[in-house]
Amino acid sequence: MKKVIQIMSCEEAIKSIAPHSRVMVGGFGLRGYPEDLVDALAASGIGDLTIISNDLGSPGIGLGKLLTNNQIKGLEGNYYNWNPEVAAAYNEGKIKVNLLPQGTFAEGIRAAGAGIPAFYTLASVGTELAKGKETRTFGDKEYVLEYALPGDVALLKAEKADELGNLVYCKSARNFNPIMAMAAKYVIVEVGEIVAAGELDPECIVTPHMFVDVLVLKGR
Amino acid sequence: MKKVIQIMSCEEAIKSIAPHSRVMVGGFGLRGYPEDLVDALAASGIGDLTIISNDLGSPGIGLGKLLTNNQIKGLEGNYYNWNPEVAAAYNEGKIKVNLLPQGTFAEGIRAAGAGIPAFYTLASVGTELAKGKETRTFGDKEYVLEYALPGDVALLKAEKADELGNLVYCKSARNFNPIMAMAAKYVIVEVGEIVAAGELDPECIVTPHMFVDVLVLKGR
Amino acid sequence: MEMSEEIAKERIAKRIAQEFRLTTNRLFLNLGVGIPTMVADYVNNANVFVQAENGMLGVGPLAKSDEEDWQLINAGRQMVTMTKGCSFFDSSVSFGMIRGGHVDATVLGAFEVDEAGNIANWIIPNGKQLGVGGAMDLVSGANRVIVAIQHQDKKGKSKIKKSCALPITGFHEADLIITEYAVFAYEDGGLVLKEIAPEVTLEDIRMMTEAAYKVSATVKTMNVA
Amino acid sequence: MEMSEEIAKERIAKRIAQEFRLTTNRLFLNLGVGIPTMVADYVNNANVFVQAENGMLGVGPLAKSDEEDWQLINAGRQMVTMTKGCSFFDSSVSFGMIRGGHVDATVLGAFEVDEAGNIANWIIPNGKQLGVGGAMDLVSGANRVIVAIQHQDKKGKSKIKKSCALPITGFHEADLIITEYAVFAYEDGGLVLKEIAPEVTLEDIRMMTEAAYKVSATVKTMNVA
Repeated sequence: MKKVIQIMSCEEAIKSIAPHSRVMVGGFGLRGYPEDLVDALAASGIGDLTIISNDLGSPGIGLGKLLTNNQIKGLEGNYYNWNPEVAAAYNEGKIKVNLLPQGTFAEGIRAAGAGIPAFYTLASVGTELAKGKETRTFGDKEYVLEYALPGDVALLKAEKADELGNLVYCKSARNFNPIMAMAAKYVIVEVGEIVAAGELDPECIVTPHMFVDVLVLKGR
Repeated sequence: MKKVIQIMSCEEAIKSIAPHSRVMVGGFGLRGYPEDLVDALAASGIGDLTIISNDLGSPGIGLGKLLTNNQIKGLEGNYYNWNPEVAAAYNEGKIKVNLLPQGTFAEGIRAAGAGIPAFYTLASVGTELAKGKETRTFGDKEYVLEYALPGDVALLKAEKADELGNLVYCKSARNFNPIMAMAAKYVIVEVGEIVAAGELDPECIVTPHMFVDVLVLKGR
Repeated sequence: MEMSEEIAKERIAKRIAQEFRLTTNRLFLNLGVGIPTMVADYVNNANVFVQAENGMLGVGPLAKSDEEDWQLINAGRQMVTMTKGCSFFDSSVSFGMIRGGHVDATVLGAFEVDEAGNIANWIIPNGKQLGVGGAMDLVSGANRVIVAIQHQDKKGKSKIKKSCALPITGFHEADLIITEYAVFAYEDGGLVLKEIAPEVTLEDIRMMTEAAYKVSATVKTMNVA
Repeated sequence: MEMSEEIAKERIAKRIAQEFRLTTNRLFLNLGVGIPTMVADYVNNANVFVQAENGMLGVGPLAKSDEEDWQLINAGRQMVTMTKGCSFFDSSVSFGMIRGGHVDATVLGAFEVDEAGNIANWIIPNGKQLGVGGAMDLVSGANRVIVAIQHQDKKGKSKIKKSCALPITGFHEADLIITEYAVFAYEDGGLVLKEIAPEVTLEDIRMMTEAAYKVSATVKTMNVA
């Protein structure tokens, strides 16, 4: 059971993150990521984190701060070329990296949220990213078995929430946020605005409040 | 490639359905199913169909008409207790039935649309519905392997479309329609209204027009 | 023991509602057809949010005749109402909620349950039924499974069996069994009698129950108000 | 052969655009970073709908300075505009489109391609890169894969190889390879030269191409306008 939705400061919300947690962070290329929450996490110094996110921002910007601060033990994600410090830290053996094709990464997150432990996909078959992975033929094609990617905590960004915790997003800032809301046990969302229950169109709510624990207001 | 969206009569649209086709039909309990299209399909007499739908309406109502007309070779779906003629026809050996848990049925349709050939689920493990199915243990639980459920044609119901073919739905009439739009090769949608492109909020479009071939206006 | 079916069902629904009435946490609840749907009428707690597997979170009370909306039904095809903050989604998202463990509790009717916590509620193999609905997904996916069941069938035979004879919906899935006369919890691999109705004795329950069970050291009188 | 990189890239983008310019069907197109993004500028066909894997269908031209919207980017992090009828969705839906075969064509840059249709475009193992993006999903999922690539590297070595040396993104996935000097199709298990630029001869192409290929009986002059 989730508590009734709680509205907190970033600092308060971040206290739910223990060292060694698997932390999912929404966003793609510095858009749609929870800027204030990430800053608070960086300021907290909480370490040994596994960060599950598409990318790791840029050097010293966004999630990049966590690497600069040595708070990261491992990464599960898709694209770190926007932050060359990731390859450097990986080469030095400072961090582990589970690199996945973007679609496999997205589907693994959705699978975790939807109770699917594993699924098959064509992407990466035969490549270095499929090394050591199980494959299986369906029809005339070979597929690779991929697993659900669950999180302990998710730090997300949405445009607007209602008091219950229902969420809507803005344009391409939606990206991984809705599926991460389903995949993590405890979900903290940074929003621009909180409106009364009933003000969001029930047909247009993207993330039902079933998937949300805490709201923080951006800029507070 | 899909043709530019076509607006047709039901009779014209139904011509794309060949005998022996796998026809997906949206709806749940006579809500959110394409009434005019189903009537046109019943009137056409096209036979040997495999109908992929949650249920089969009621005797002589909605999809029930197709059974009364002997147009059905097989069913893939979830719940036929609302139409006792289904059990009767099955017992007489007139039709084949692939009965699936509702969540497995929904996920199989989504998987077909999303290029996932197979996935694992807890539902039905150890039961009669899992007889002969492959199982596998992940963690400490046993799961059953289930397969994608693709369609040749989908007959769907939406509340409103724009000229491009983007769709929005109404309340619990949404049900299986959005995932069937992804899972069938050719998608025909009965809508109440067609508006100009740009009139639907891009944040609220549920089915992008990538998944839609033909629109028919209900009541025409 | 004589009790009309109507009164029995109402009592079961009311007792189940007590499981949810006082929660100060949000509780996401899926209700099956029959007695379970009646539970919603007695919950009266704004923290309880009803999910319908046909694609809705925040299902309100059954629609009165002037509120009926053809396109707004629950999974039992009853016309329902919306609550503030309700949302709609497709069937794959709905079962993602269920399979993914986001639904806190499901209340289901059953033909039989047994002392292993097995539930039989999807089919009586009499050739007249062919349907499973969301029951298998719900019993395996929901965090807590509450079985709403009359204690005995019309011939007076126990529906709480040593071992289900009918096809099973889910194995070891029942967490709580609530009848008009008793409340059993499934604990440490077996049934434990937790409550009995005011008008019956422990011996009465023993007589009307086929399954083996332990009697809780703190067995209480069931609140049937 | 002397051609500035800028002119070469523009020529490649323009030639690729010809593949889409006349379609009277709707064509759903995903464009990679670099030359592929430039393709959109030359298509001018309202039937072509650009999909961005970060969750948008109906991507418009790059935003001018007064149109810039921080929350509206393509997968290359460029600020873009919306077209009428565009829509937004999450990353799992976006890759459902791609993996599910709903994207008609993808245009991708590459480090190398080879005569088996293999594409190497995700990593140069120099220790400075660690990222794959959507390339593996796109080459395996899109119905038609068009590789936009300069014919030779800066040292004059062919980028159309006998066999890729760099890590492969997808095996046998290239359908069309378009350089500033030539168009190759992958047909019947091998490369076929279909077009050559006006200023080069078949012998020039032979000299600058490492991969084996057949020359089409109907080889044409590439339209470079």
